[in-house]
Amino acid sequence: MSLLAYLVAVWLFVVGIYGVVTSRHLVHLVMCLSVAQASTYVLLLGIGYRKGGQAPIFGDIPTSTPVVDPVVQALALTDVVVGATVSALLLALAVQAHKRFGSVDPDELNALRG
Amino acid sequence: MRSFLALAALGVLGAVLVVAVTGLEPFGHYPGPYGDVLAKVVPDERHTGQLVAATVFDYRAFDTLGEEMILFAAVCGCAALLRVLRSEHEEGEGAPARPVPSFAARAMGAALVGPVMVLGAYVVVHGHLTPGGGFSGGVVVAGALLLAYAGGQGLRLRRVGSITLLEGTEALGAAGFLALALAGLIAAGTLLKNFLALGTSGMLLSAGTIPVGNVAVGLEVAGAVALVFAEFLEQALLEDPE
Amino acid sequence: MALASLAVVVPLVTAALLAGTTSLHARRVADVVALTAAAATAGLCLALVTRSSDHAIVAWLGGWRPRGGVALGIDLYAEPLSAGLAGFAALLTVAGLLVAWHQVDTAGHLFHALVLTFLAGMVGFCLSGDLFTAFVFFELMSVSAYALAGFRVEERAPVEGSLSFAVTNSIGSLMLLVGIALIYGRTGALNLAQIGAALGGHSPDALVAVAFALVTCGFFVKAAIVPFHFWMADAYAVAPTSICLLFAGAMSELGLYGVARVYWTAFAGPLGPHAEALRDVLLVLGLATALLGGVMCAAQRHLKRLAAFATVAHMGILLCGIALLSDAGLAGVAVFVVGDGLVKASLFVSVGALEHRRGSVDEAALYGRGRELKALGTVFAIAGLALAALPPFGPFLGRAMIEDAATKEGLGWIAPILVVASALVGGGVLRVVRTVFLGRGAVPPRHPACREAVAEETDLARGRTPSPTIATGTTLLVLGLAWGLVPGLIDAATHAAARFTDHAGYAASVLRGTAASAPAPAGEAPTAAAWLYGLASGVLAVAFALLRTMPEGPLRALHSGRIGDYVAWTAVGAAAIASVFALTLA
Amino acid sequence: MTFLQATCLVVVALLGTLVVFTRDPLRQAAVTGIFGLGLAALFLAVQAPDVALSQIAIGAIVVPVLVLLAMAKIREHDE
Repeated sequence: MSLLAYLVAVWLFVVGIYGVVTSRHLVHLVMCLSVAQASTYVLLLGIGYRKGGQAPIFGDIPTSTPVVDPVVQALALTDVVVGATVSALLLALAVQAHKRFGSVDPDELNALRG
Repeated sequence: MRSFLALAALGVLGAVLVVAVTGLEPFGHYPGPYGDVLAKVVPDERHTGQLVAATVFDYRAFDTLGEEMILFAAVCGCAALLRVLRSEHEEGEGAPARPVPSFAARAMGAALVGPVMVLGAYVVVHGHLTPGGGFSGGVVVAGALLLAYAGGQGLRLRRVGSITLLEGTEALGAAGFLALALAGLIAAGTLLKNFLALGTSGMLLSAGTIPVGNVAVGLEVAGAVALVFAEFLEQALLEDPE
Repeated sequence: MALASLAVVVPLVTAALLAGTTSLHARRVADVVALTAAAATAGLCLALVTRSSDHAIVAWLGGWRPRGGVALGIDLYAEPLSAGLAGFAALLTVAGLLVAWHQVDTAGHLFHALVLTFLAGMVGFCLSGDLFTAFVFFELMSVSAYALAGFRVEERAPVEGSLSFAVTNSIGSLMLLVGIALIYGRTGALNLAQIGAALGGHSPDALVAVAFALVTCGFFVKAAIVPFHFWMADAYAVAPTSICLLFAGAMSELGLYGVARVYWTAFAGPLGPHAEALRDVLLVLGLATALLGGVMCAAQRHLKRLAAFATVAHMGILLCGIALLSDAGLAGVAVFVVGDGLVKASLFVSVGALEHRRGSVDEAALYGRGRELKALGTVFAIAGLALAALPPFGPFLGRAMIEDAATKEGLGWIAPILVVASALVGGGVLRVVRTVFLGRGAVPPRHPACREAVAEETDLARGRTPSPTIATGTTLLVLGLAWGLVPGLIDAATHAAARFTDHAGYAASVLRGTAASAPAPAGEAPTAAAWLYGLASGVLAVAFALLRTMPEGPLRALHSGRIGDYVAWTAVGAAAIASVFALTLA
Repeated sequence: MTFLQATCLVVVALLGTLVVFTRDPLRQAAVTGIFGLGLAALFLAVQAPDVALSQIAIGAIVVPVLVLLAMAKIREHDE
């Protein structure tokens, strides 16, 4: 049970990449990539969690209360933004691919090989 | 063939990762020390109880600087990749009009714009006190702009010049955060160093540069997200070259 | 102190200003402003190199110094090798912007803004003393690079190349991030020196080995190490010339720099006892990359892809140098990066000039059509010989130092393999001289990827090559040749490498602020054997250039151009490296 | 680990799998939105409200809107 969070992270990572490999639609591929990206959020927040810890905001709670790690949350925030920006760029490329190739099947983009 | 190869490889990779994560402390036993040290020193040193905001905008502000610039680069990239080429042209006058939203939908949209915008701004300026801050708030503000569009008030983005305005807002936000970083260098001798009075913890105007950073990030994110929305919308309205 | 911060911030501020004024259409103003910013960054980095020649410069951003061995904030760490690499990237950026002077479509000032964010990403990555900050700036570099690779969206190939690039490299970044998370879970630290201190003294377990494997794989994707290399030819073949030279001369090298940086600051302590096993794995990967890159390079008919596979081959040679895990090997790598980077950049500029003059990058279509372009042909020929590591030019010196270092470690047998790899690369380039510029010998078959119509990158339709391009290409080549003759270079590089690998000194200067007294070993000039190897690879390259066809086997079919295949190979590589590391290093 | 956290984790794993195996992009956009909300719930359950808010902003607003806009462009010729 104590491993569940980490196992879920590993699963999301693996299944996301599997989705990228087998994808037949660029937009679908981007979403699969974001699933794999989500594994890093789960892993980071899982690592920084402390049993019984409060959210790391001393507003209404005294500063002696045990809190969960604020650092992983800062990292996850950055990570969320990075994931979103990459998704946006890839979607822009998918739109262009559709214009140039008339297809969004990654296997039908065939201007380059060898 | 390819999926079998991938299945086998990912199976092995997954197994190795499972072995690796068993070496981590069990869930719920954060080992420290980084987060614990911050939890101890932030309330006194930064006059704020929002540890995440203090981490994001002060102790690890350089990461945030990089993150904002990633966002900035991605927006420049989207704008470049989706730029309207000479070979393409906007829908002519005779093109079929897009369906006009019903009056009720437009009224709903218009009525929501103000409150959503206020909510976004509120989230931005309270980032050093409550969860949220520049990033979430900025997206909410961009969402309000999208609502304004859905309400049928902002058609023809390029012609109205709103894209230029959004570009300006985005660049201003990015430049604002950079300026804040440089101000630390000029006023306090070190990049990103706090140079404002820390005030009383819990007040709106406290925690030195943290709320200023939140506002700059909020501006940039709102401009960036709205700009990306606008670029994609414009593409959806373009005719393809045949 | 402020120098390091400014080296990152100057290009960023300029980028924001340029993007904010993108509708003003003052093209030359944008050119000049961007060039000034890049040159200023280069100046700042070179100032860092000289200032840090005695002891490293550590800048704690926000003024948060470590307390009791725990880093609260983020530091920038400048020493000759890291600042030098950042400065080299900035110099190549200046060259790239000069080549772009006559590029027609820059989408307002977005092109310039992206080039500058790309530069800031590279500089920030080089100077970062924090693992997560390194990741952030790595991403800044990557995101800018995806957009720049696909910049010519009006064509089909750039869109496809940029997609392959972005998808495979995003997966690389994910692996890097998972590795960072695992390390944080073990040490509770992100500062490299603090991670090294926390990991040192414990024997490594599966967690440490796998975390290091994932970080390494993430960097290897960027460095195009086999089997993560597939995206590279696709991305380099489609990017504007101005960007290609930055990709090949700086970005790929940064991937290997990442591996070296992370190993010597954080992992050299715990993994030290297993250095032999690590060396074997890295050597196998390096040699495979060098040979595959060489064979694919020689088999190419598409000139930009040819230059891209030359980059792959040289990444393999560089990895071999790092794999030695010795000061001498790393010194050779540092020398090779600059010499080879300059020559390769000049090769990309020359290919761009040829494309501009003759409207094609297909060797078959260009057969004999370069006879009048004598100057360009000469540049190609000299670049080919230099890339084959013919003495006494820059690439030769670097490779010779790597070979001598290998011999010193009892691994002299890798030298002939490196000779073959260099000779294949040089032979490929020299064959182009034979077919295109001399019009002699067998006509190569057409390449499927060349049928794409080549759009004009510049506004001077098929006329003379723009003079900034000529000047830049020639200067790059001359600098690359002269690099091998710089007096005192070997000693300086060896000293810098010794500083770089001194992990105890690194930790002391970061966590305790003590100026580490670095050992100053003297370098050794290339041995007679290295000179012979250099001559041999030059001769071999000429021989390869005269061959009718090059053996390529089934390798070509593997480079299918399909994103799914590339990602599958990435997964295979990651699975293999992670399991081997888990079995041998833990 | 609390019951809430375990539930969120399992739901997130299932939804992530569902995203990958939903091959129709429009339907997938909807599933992705729900997956994003599931992640946000998980983040709240592990005391990370800041990340949860960002995740809602990204996972429920930005990415689905972008996907729908991209699909609007892509589908216009397939019909």
